[in-house]
Amino acid sequence: MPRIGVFVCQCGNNIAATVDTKKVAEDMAKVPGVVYTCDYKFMCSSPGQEMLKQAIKEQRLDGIIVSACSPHMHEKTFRKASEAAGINPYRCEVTNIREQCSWVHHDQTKRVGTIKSNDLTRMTIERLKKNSPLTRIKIPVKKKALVIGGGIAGIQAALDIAEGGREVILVEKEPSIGGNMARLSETFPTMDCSQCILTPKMVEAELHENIKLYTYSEVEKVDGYIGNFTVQIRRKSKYVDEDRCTGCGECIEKCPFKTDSQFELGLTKRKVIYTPFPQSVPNVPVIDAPNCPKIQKDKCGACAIVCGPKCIDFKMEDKIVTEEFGAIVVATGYQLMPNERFDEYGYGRIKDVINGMQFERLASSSGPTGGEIRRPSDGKVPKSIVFIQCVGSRDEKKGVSYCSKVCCMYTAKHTMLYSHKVHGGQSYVFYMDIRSGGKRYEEFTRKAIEKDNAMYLRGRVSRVYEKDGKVMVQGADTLSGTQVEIEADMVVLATAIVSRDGADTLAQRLGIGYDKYKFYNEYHPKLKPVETVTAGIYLAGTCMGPMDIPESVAQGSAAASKVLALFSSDEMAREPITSVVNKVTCNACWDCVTACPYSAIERDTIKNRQGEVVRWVAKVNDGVCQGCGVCVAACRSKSIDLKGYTDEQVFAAINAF
Amino acid sequence: MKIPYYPGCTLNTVAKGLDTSARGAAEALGFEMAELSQWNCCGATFPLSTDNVMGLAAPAKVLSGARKEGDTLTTLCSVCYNVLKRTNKVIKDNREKRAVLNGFIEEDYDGSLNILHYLEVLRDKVGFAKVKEAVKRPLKGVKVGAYYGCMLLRPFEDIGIDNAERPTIFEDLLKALGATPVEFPDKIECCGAHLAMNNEAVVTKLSGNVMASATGVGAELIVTTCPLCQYNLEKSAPKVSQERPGFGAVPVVYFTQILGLALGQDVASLGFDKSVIDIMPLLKNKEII
Amino acid sequence: MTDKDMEKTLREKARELLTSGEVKVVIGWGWNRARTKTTPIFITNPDETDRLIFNPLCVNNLSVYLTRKFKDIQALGRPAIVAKGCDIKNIVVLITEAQVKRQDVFIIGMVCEGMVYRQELWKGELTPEIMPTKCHNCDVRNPHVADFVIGGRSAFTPPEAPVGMVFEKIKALDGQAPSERWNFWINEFSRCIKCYACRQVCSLCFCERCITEKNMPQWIETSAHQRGNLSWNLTRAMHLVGRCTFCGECERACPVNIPLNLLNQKMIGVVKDAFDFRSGYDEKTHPPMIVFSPDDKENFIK
Amino acid sequence: MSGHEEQSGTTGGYEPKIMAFVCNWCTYAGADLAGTSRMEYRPNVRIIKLPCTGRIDPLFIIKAFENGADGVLVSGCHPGDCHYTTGNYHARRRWIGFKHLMEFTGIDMRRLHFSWVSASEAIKWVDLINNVTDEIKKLGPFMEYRGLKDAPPQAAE
Amino acid sequence: MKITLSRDNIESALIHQIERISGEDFKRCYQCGKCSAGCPVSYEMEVPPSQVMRLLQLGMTKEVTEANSMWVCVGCLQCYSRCPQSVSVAAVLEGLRQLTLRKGEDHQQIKDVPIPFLKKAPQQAIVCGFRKFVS
Repeated sequence: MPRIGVFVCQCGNNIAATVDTKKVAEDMAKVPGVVYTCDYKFMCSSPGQEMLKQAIKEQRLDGIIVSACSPHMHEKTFRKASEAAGINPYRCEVTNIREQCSWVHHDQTKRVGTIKSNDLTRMTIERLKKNSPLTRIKIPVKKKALVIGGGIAGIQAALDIAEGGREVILVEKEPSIGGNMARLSETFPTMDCSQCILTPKMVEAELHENIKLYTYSEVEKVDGYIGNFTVQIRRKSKYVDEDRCTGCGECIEKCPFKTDSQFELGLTKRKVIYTPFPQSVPNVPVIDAPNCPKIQKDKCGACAIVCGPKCIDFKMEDKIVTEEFGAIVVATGYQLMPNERFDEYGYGRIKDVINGMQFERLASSSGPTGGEIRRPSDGKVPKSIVFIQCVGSRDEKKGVSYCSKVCCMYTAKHTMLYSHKVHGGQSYVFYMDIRSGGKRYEEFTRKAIEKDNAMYLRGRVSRVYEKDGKVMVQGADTLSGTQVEIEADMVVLATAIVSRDGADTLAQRLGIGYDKYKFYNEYHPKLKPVETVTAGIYLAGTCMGPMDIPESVAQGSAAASKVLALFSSDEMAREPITSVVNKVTCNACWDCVTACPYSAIERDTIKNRQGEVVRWVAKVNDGVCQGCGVCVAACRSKSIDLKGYTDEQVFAAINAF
Repeated sequence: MKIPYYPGCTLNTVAKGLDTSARGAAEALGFEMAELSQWNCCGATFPLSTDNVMGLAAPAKVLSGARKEGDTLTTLCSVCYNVLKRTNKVIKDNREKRAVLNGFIEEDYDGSLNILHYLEVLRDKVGFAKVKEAVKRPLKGVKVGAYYGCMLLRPFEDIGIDNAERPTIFEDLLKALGATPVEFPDKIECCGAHLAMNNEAVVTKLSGNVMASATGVGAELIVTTCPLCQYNLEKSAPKVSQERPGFGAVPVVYFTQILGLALGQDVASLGFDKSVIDIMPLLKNKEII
Repeated sequence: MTDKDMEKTLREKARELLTSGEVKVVIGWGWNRARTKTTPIFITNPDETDRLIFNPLCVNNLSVYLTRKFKDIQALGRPAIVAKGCDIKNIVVLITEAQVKRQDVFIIGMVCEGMVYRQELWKGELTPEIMPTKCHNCDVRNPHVADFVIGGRSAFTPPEAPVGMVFEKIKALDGQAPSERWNFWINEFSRCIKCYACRQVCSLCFCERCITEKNMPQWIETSAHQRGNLSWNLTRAMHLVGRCTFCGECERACPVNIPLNLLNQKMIGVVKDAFDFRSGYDEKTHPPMIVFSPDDKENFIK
Repeated sequence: MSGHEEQSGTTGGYEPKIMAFVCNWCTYAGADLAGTSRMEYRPNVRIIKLPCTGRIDPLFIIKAFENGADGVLVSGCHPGDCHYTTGNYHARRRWIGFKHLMEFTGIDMRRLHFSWVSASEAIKWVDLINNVTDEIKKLGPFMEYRGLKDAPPQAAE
Repeated sequence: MKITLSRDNIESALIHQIERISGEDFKRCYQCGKCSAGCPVSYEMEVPPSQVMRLLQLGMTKEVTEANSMWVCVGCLQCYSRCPQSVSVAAVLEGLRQLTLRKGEDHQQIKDVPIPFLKKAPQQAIVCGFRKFVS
């Protein structure tokens, strides 16, 4: 016979007002198996818990019922207390007689409340009789993290994790880390040069003994679960031996072939063997195979000839490396929407219509013009520039419905850079709203208008066309209610930020969710901003949606702290609410395997001594199982049960009803 | 190849040139424009008010008639094209209105007709390559401004003949004819349309913009698909010349006329005589005739 | 091709399969001693294949002998099974539910022009009256999955709307008030003696330990009182939702004539309407009760 | 050990016994919210908490009726909101099958209710309980089912 | 100028009538002004397209019905084809025209149509003109 103790809480007057807790205690004493009952003012208070512990010891109780508030409130508290007093925490159950009884039944005679409390408590008692002691699941944690994406968010996450003393592999698909931030000139609102603050971090990441850089690499396959991921990474062939290359640059010097530079967004050319930009990390060139005559038709080979350490290998092939990780941080960043969608702005047709990122390059001292603002068509310094905001953003018809968030700020920055670099130059900004929420942001945009004479026009542009070497902009200023025509020398489009091509494929490989714009979904938009539905996989930066550098960095750190917390112990404890298979009766029909939302159930075999397969049975992976119980209901032979919610427990409760 | 053809009211009268030259060209290219045995005016404007189903009855009548003569229908006038194609879409997509309309016109038409502009026929059915082969009088060195206007392009969702912001179908044809199309910004802007009735000032300004924009980039000739555009442009030319110093008016003709010209049709048959600004000098000094 | 010819080919094929060793046992129909009824036989010896028969009395669905319920037969080695289209449906489900691998069974498909519902009804010729509902609506008279088909192609095309007693009865019941249906079923179930013949004969009730034998907790009251009877029959029906192929064996086997076909066919209809799924045709698609679609339609969840 | 005390609440007269199977994340939390917002509803319902509606075996419902429930209520997260991403989709499938089966068997569908109640829909929960309770009160005790046990096997005619 | 806003105006029957005829939802317009920017005749309009939408959002029907905007609109659909919210101001102006015309108030007296125009102009212009200006 079990020895169960029932503790009825008055919760001050919260319960006692409509429930006769004393009577409940007395009635429950009559229930077989109950050896001790009492009611008390505040069970959750420390004296209350003390009382509970004492009773456990004195009465040698093996099961605890606390009839009090919702288990969502204090189940943990009472289970801890029970554990402290030496009984298994899962032998302690909480009956909800507050939220679902005393608070919703206002019968002052206490009749209704008392009857219901009795029933609920009795049901819980019967349930408890069937509770078997459970122990928390311990999952070993591989203390090594994978960071996907070498932009500022990824670098920040990698550095923080590495600083926390854990190994990190940082995977970047370009030949150098740095991401989009490496393209930027200055950064708002402080106006410090992007590269000056980014490059040191890039170098730090390269030199950190806990960080391994896999540049020019992509994630191919992801298996496993939190603490135990197995990831296949494709290391694309650079045709240059990373370990031996000294980064002298001779090969680039001598390479006779040129092609458009992706890093410079087509504003200039680069060699066929190249590093994306001078401060590339690692400073190892790669050969752009499709454009290399040597690789394509075995002509040239100049680079190999001049290479001192002889580290160029035209036969080099992609390598697939398999690594194991305990956690993954996804920081794959963003790209700009193709402007060609907006024909009325003439992008692609009119040379001097460029996008914001291209302007960043023009303004950047390391850019194609050495930081002088010169227009692409004829290299002249533009006397006037029109900036058009919300190109694709907030445009349900041709673009995306959301706001790209950073354009207002960087456009203000552009106007400043322009006025500083080109004296007497006039900038015009067509905007719908100036969204400058953020520390010192509003002051920043005001400065652009008041100090740097940016002419802000509230309205959109209808069309942009060429007329005798000028770029004609036909827009409107809704504040004065007039049409506006501007003879500009250059037009800059604040193009929408969109998710990267292939973001969905990666999400499917990782098993994380994404929205209709293929931005990744956080677990909870407010309370779990960097977690995903897949435990052990975290998000950082613009792969979740438009955000600026401070936010991305903050998220990188947030994700890192999650990872470090996970890595803080060798094992990860989980609630033992998982399914378990009865191997004897399993029919191996695999219905559970099909039904499981987490693919937590595997096909397993039972072998005889000779090692021959005797039969197939389902097997639950405790690490992956989340305890939803879908499999239990799906199993006809009742060969799966859910710990903590076993059929027996549920039936006992129903029978006590 | 025989394609059912809807001329529309204007092409029967003031824009005869557009009609005859098109038929001639078709012949030269080996297909026949089979005029509908029976047709009525399309209404000349697609009613923008959602509750005006009556305004769709006329075009619906045309369409249901045409369906009996084939599964495609071609037309030349941009406005007819616009009205017919959009009405057809309504009948196809909107069950209620289909029912009402069929009630009006006592037919059972389902919108299964495929409406093609003559340009589309040339592009998709004949093929510009084949047109090129058929050219006998290449329009060497003629800088032509291809003027689309509104009705041929908008709204893109319903018409979709070509990119609404930067169409090329017209230029592609001109290239095939050996001419040199010039890219001018206002090629998709409005000529003033029906305001011709009571607001000449506006028409003069808009048509002026279009012509100036074309001549600004060196157009020696403007071609159009729409009788109203043609009318407005030509009619405004003198005033524009007064208002805008340095503006020189250029001939405004229908694309089918120079098509016929290039295909070697008898120049007299093309109806150039109808136009106010004479094209002959241009053709002569380019040694095309 | 007459039944005789089919028998001949069947026997030759069986012999060939056994001699070549391609299969170790042939599961088919044979005569009982009195040669009045057909009965399942298991041929392992090539010389005994002439005991195999095929005629309208071969109504039993032999697929049940492929399940884990018959370990001794499984122990014999790779089986060949003689099966009508309707029997093959069950084999397909068994394949879907991983109870048999397609390559592990040799299916001898028999073209079928209908069977007698109960062998007692056989008067020497097959008339529509003595045929079960399933035969009148059969769309697999030409076996749809088989390694070897015997018989000339059947020209029979099933009627657009299903016909037959079962469907009429279902319609009738649907038309009644809940209370009337309740009384009908309680009355029918009241005869149940929990002999579980329905379960034993069903090839889709292949559980090694049936839920009725699970007693911690006791899901289904074992004593044959009405409440337990109801629970059992509801559970059985529920477990067959989306799986039952309407082979009708359970009803044939029921010693107290509970019209189980009504329940089964009703649920088959429900599944067809709700999930557009028909069991027993494609071994690739999962039974509907273990999968889902985000846009499943229902009108009763408030 | 079934001992649900016959109660006559504030309304007096017969009080139905209603069993509710709810998921831990949405409906249970919704019911808690009704409490914290001090709403009031009929006291007849007894909740059994499960992790997810996907855990609910149709037999639970049959068992509830066997144990003298006059009505059964099943509720969980709205489609798409499942804490376990797809548990409630599975549940919905089963319910579609089970509901038709029960209907065909002649169970009065006014005694078996399915619904989606999110953690924020306290009001929906309250209305649901009140409506279901009142409806079943009208129907009276589920004698047909309660009677089964005691009736001898062959009795029903 | 000062206006007094009230729900009665904002949700007035007239407003809803215009919405119904034009098939456009005024709330959709977020006043980016792209229509006014691209409209070939907005220079001529007393109230440019985007402001027509704004006034209607505010329920100020009088101001728009008395303005010449609806009669100047050439129906070139540039506003609609470039509107990020897919609002057709052209349709709204048509709605306004209809309000007047359906009251039998012609904007253009047929007798005043210049004879040379009737003689020379393409029929389509005449038909179209009558449809837009005459009840």
